[in-house]
Amino acid sequence: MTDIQPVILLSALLFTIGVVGVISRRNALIIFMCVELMLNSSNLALVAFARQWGNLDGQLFVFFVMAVAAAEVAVGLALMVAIFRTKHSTNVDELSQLKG
Amino acid sequence: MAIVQAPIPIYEDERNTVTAQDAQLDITFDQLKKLVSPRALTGETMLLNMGPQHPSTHGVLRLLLELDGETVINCVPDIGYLHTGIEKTAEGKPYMKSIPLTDRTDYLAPMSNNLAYCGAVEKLVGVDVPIRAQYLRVILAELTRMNSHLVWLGTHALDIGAMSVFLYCMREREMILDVYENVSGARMMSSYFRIGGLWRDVPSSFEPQVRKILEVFPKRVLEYEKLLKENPIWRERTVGIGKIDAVRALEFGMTGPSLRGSGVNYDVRKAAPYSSYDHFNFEVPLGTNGDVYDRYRCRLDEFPQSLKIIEQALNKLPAGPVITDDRKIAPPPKHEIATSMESLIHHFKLWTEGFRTPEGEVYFAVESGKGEYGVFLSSNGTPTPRRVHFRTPSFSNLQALAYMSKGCMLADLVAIIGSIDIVLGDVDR
Amino acid sequence: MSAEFLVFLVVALISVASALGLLLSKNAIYAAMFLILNMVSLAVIYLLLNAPFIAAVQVAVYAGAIMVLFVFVIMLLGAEKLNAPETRPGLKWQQPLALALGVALAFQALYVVFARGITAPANVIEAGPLAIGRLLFTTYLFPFEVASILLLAAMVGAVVLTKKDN
Amino acid sequence: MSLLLDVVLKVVVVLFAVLTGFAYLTLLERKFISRLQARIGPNRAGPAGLLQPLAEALKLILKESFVPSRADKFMFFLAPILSVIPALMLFAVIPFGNNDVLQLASHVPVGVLLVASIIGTAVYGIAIAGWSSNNKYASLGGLRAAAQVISYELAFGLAMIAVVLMSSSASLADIVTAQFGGGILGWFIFRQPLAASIFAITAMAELARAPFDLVEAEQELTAGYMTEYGGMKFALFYMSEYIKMIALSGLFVTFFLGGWNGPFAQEFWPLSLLYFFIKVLACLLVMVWVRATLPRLRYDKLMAFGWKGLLPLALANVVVTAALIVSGLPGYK
Amino acid sequence: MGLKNFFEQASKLPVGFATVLRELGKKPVTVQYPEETRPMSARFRGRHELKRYENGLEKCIGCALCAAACPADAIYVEAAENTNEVRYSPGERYSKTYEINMMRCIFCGYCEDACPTNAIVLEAREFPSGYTREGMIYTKEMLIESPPINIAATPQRTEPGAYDRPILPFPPIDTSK
Amino acid sequence: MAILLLPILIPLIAAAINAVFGPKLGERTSGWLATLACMASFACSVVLFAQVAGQSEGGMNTNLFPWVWVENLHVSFGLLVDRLSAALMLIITGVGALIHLYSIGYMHGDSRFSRYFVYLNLFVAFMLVLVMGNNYLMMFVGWEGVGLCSYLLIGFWYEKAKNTDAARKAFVLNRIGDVGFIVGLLLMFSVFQSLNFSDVLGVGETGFKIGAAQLPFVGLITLLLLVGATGKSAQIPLLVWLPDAMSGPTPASALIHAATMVTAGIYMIVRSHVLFDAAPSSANVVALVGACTALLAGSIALRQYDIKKVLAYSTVSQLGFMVAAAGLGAYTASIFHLMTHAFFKALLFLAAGSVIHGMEHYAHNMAASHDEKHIDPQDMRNMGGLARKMPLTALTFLAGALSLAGLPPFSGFWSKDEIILAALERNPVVFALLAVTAVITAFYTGRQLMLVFWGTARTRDARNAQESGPLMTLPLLLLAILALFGGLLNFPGGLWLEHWLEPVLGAEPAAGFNVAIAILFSTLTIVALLVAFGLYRYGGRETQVKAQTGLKGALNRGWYLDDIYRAIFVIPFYALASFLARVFDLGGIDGVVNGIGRLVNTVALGARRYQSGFVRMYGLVMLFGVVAMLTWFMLSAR
Repeated sequence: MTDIQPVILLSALLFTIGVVGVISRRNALIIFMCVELMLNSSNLALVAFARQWGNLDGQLFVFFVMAVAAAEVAVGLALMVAIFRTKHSTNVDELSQLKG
Repeated sequence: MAIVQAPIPIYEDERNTVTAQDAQLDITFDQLKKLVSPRALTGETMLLNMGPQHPSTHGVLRLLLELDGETVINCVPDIGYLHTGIEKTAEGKPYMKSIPLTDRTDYLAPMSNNLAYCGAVEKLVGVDVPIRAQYLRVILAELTRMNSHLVWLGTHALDIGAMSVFLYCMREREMILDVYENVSGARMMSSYFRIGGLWRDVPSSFEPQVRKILEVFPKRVLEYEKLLKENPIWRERTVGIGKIDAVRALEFGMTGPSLRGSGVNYDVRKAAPYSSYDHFNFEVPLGTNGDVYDRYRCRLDEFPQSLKIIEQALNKLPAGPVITDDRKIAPPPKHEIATSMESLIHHFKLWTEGFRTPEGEVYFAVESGKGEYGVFLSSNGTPTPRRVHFRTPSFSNLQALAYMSKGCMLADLVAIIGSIDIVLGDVDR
Repeated sequence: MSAEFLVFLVVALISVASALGLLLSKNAIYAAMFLILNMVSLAVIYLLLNAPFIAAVQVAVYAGAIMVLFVFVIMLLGAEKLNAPETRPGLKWQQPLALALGVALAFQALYVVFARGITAPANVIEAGPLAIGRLLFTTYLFPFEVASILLLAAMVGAVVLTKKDN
Repeated sequence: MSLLLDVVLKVVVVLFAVLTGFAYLTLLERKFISRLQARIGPNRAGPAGLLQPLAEALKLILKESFVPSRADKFMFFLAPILSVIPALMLFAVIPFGNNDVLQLASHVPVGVLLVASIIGTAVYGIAIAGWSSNNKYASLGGLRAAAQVISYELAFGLAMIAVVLMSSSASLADIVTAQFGGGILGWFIFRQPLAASIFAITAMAELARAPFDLVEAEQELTAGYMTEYGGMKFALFYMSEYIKMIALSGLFVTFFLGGWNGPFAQEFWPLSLLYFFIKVLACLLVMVWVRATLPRLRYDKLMAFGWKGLLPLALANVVVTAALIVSGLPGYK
Repeated sequence: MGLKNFFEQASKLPVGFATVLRELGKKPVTVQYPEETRPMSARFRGRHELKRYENGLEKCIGCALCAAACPADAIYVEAAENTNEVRYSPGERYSKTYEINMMRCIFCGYCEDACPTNAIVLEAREFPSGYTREGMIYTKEMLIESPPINIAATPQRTEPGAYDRPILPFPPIDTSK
Repeated sequence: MAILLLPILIPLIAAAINAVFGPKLGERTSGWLATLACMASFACSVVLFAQVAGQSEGGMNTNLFPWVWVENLHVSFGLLVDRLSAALMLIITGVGALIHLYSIGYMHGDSRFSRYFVYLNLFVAFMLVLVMGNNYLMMFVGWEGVGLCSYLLIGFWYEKAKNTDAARKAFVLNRIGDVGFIVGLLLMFSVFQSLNFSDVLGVGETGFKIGAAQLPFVGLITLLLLVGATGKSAQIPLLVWLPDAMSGPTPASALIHAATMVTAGIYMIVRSHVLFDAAPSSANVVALVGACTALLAGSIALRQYDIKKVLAYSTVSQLGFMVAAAGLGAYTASIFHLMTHAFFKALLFLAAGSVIHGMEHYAHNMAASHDEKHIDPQDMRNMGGLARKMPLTALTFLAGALSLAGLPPFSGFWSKDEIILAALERNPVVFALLAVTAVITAFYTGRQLMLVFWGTARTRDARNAQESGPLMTLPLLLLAILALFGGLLNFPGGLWLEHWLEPVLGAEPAAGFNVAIAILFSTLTIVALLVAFGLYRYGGRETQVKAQTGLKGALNRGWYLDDIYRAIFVIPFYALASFLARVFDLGGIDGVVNGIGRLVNTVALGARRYQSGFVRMYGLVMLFGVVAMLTWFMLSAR
């Protein structure tokens, strides 16, 4: 692969799908997965740009994104479990106690 | 009852019993509420049916488990899947015809059961058993104890995942079954004991066969010890698991090694010696902590003691008859039938009607491999008993399971079931 | 059309399809499976982009750890099918609007990608574990350490959150 | 195209070899464990039971395919496949011998990482199987599997890291070459005994084999995640377990037992293949031996052992190894 | 888990491994059943067999004591009168019907003990099996042993008065078995 | 240069050990651990002293590590051991060790035994930081540290409200002084751009250079420093805390509130003598403050009945002597008096502690019936004739008292004599004040001696008093010897101390020895003592507790200083505070805050309709924003 344009395109598409997922789904777990998808798509872009400019910094960035994603998933899923214990649901619409 | 799918809707209307499509449920919802914690009804904890067809319930025991993760919150044993009606059947039979039935209660220790039943009837009618028969009964009862313990050890170890021990135990058990076959003609359902003595005298090959066992067994027991006693995994799985203290164990009516594991020195052989057990020198191993490991130790330490008793009995074995010569109790030798009309009459009378007993009630207990095996007989003077009851060790010991397993892990439950050594035939009768 | 591009095309189609599957699946387990597929396909693209290390880490971390956690939690909660019907009638227009905005975003992205020409890429450089590691422990040492602290904090947080108070 | 042909040919040959190996491994295990338990083992099908695997395969194939009524059908079918594929993929990076034909992808620079990622994905099959069966025993087994595999992956990876440090390469082919010097003492099992034992233990845990077979502990969970499986789908699970056994034995040999190397192996490649085969066989027999001896761990103890025992030990080992390498101790440079 | 404790525990493991490995050197105890059989005790309680005298007459006299003794009520005996023309057994009566329900039988040997003529013996080395319930009811034809060689099967025609009273000696009792 | 840290570290570590494991160690271990730590510290000090002695000047100055390093404020964690600090270190650790030893006996049976030693060790460490720091910030750390320890020890028996009140009083008054000190330091930094002794004072390097522009500031700085010193050293106007501080354990009073901490102010002035030299008017203020304090406190001591209060006021008075000496430029005399005072006042306090201990003996051990009223064991009116009961204590107390009174062979005489001589030479007003004070000192000393030890026992407790154990008397004896011969340090013949301090303080005009003055003051002292002896031979008329009126009452109440402060500061402060709380806080601040809150509330009530609580709604709005922004970018990039 020498031309990264299609890769960026793919990345953008995946990102869009992730965004739509995040705002249209109600199952918190799936929303979470869509966030992961968005992170992945940005990773893809980073790797592509790293390839473009011929240095490794982009790949390193992906590495850190992964670390952050791992931390986020750990805490997020723990939250999910805690919420599920009290509400027996992962529907984000039901998590509206903070509404005005 | 089928698996209760959680969360269970809590019915608030008149439908208090769960029926309709839950036709498989045979207890009411209210009854279920009393058995498990409220958390199970909201689906927070999981209800799990372990058994009646489950590899580690040692038969057809069913346990209704309430699990929080893998932690057992409640354990409700459900028995009766192997109910054979032996007690009731025995009420309709002359006394001697119930002996084969007793084989089938604790089917892993037939000789002990025979001994208890015969002893009870002998006590009821007041017949003396020849000393040779008593000694042979002791030898066979101790072999039976080892037989029972071997099956227990094998299955218990298999429950905890030690696979080879099971096969080694079964190998050793063969030697004892060979003795059974040699003396009685059957490997499991021996029915060898008769009221007033034994069916026949043991064959001449009996003694060398038992001597061989005496020689081989200590080594084999050592082998199990090498595999288990110091094994860290084994210790981790057993030490401190399923603890029950002495008082609580007594309250549950536990007996046998399961009770002695908690440190209570109660052994029918010592407490109320029968069948000339007081002629022999032996010790009763005791545990201290009342956990799975101590029960395991108690049983394993009983092997050498049993061997010791057998050796003493074999060395002191007197000559003489093996069954009482009271023709009213025991049928005469067959060759007498041809020559003696009296014998013929006794023979026919015993095999058709049986014998009459004095009115009254007796209780006679022996120490079987699993604990106190007691027989209660109530007689109204007819040839059939009015009431027969077997006080079986497995039943009493099983009662403690719910207590011991509270708060343990699922895997511990399996170990605890193994450690109390139940046989469902013994539980359900 | 080179063989590599062919491979890319196939994999990209798979990844878009799996992302759509994630978006549309009713069942959380299926969603997770689609996401795993998506991640594995991205790993293949990373390979095409001369990033074998990242590809391997992608599979190991995302597919091997993060998604296992997801699947584990879904199974633990039994939350895979808890997709209640739309209970908020006032939000009926929300999903179409989200889709519309998403399409708009996608078009904007397309525009940006194609409006600006991207210059020919530089030479391929070695992206093995050695090179990455060297960079990680020199230039990026501080972020690396911070990441480790972040993970530690996340770990503690997860433990605290899921601990049952007795 | 010749490249493609080459690849396809290799894959087919390896696949064939692995499948045969799996089949006979089941027989080997049963025979060996029987002997350890004073039994004989299967000996009816064919001479000395040699056709037993065939007979069993036939039986399993001919069995009725059965899906529980409330199971998730698609996942129920997918699960066995998901568990077999990673097992097979592992063979890509293992160098079987001193010949280009025998080294598929063992030169890739991220070989060790590849192993880690493949092992990491192997859990899905089991977890999905447990979930899709809609059976409480199965789901307990699936959950146990997921937790167990994740937990032991860390120590597993760290054990591999120690090897990577020793050979300063993550390519499996290089790891084999790094063990050339010093005869048998050059093997990493002698230079990295701790890493070797941790690898062995965690490998058994990853395989969910005794004494770590809680995932399918029949005494507790009847058959764990495969409670509802039968016939060919069950066979696939069975297959994946045994193929993974072979694969992880191969990895152990590669990492710690000098790989395919042995006397004259570098000059005459068939010898190298033979050595590799013998070493793998030895590892497999040890695994069977362990299964015959040890009781099963309890679930929470297993977790504690993994997290509090093996993981710190593996970490310490990595640190010590790094220190030794930096200090330039003979045998560590 | 202390490190010392860890190694101490680990050091306990090899004993078990050695114990298991030692079995490799021993002979397996498995008996290859159909090809080889283990020796059975002389007292082995096998399938019932109805015995005959050496002259071919049946030992069973139809007294039904076995049925009375049976704890499982598995035996059904129906007796009939012998005549000199149709004689099955010495003496007055013989068993016209003799059936054992093998599904009920518990092989306790009480019938054998009760039999005054040693007619029923549990010694056949074969094991009842069948596909139908009816097939598990063994009739007299299935149970009775075949007559000695060159001796006619029952019923026999006998000299009148030869068997009005049992003239054969009472069968010897085999207590050694 | 780690050895420099050792004397500080050892007691610190011991304190840490005692703090963590103290209650488990038991009294014996815990006490001896602390004592040995202090002794080890003393040993280190001796070694350092020897090293310093080997050097002609400068001492050992190290910066261990950068500490405050902001912009051009560069302060290191630095230690300086020169001749001045080495001498003080010896005093601190030496006297400290003896007091530690004494405390083992004194605190026996206390429920917070180990904690006491934690504080004591901590104090020693901080005191060493104070004298060893090579910059003002380090000094300030020690300054605050010892203040903390003092607070903790005054309130050691915090069950009694009186003690905590005293502790709080000490703390607050010290803070007032500290404010002065801090402001002085800030000013110092702005003038000199440094806080290091070497830069500010130019010690040992370039000499002291101050430009003319800086001179007024120097005056201000020195005055501010004086404020700090008045706090710590209990000078006018901040002197009232020290007498109250006597409610702490007696050994702690001996160490902190007599021998060491209260002299920190003097140390500070002496250390900064260069500045004071450059600001003569400030120096005069210092001298006057000191002299006035000396007289004021001395006069108050005349009519005190509490055995410790007398000593406390005498301490204030003696501190006044030292401050006055420092103000007069007689730094050596000041330090000399500091040292001798440390010996004899510590001795006096410890002996007084021993007396109290003896007095409590009856109440603790022999109280036959509990209905007997407990009497105050510290009130001198309840004592009398104790010399016979506790001869060793009496003898050592006598040594200390005579030293305090300034009787010729005793150490106090020599140091006081030097100060008075210096005053005579330099400032007649100060001289007059000090001279009167000296006579008063002798008088109240004599009064105390008679009331406590002479005559017959006036109470049951006094009759049953018992000599304290060797753990307590041994330090007494050692200190008595020091009190006796401490004068040799700067004996007019040798002037050893003066030569010793010369590299630090510079060459002073040699303090001569005026025989006439010496004889005059010896005589005055003897006369005053004899008068006191005569007046109080049989306990005097003051043995009955009765209302004090007139001058006597004024003296007894410490010139009503506390009451004056209460009237001037405390009551108006309370009034202001309550005014602010009622009017300003509620009306002004709360009104503004509540108003803002109400405003936000109103706005939020309107805005809450858009807070649906649906996360996906929020997400949608965010996405809308993103799309809009991107659109704008695209359009504007065109």
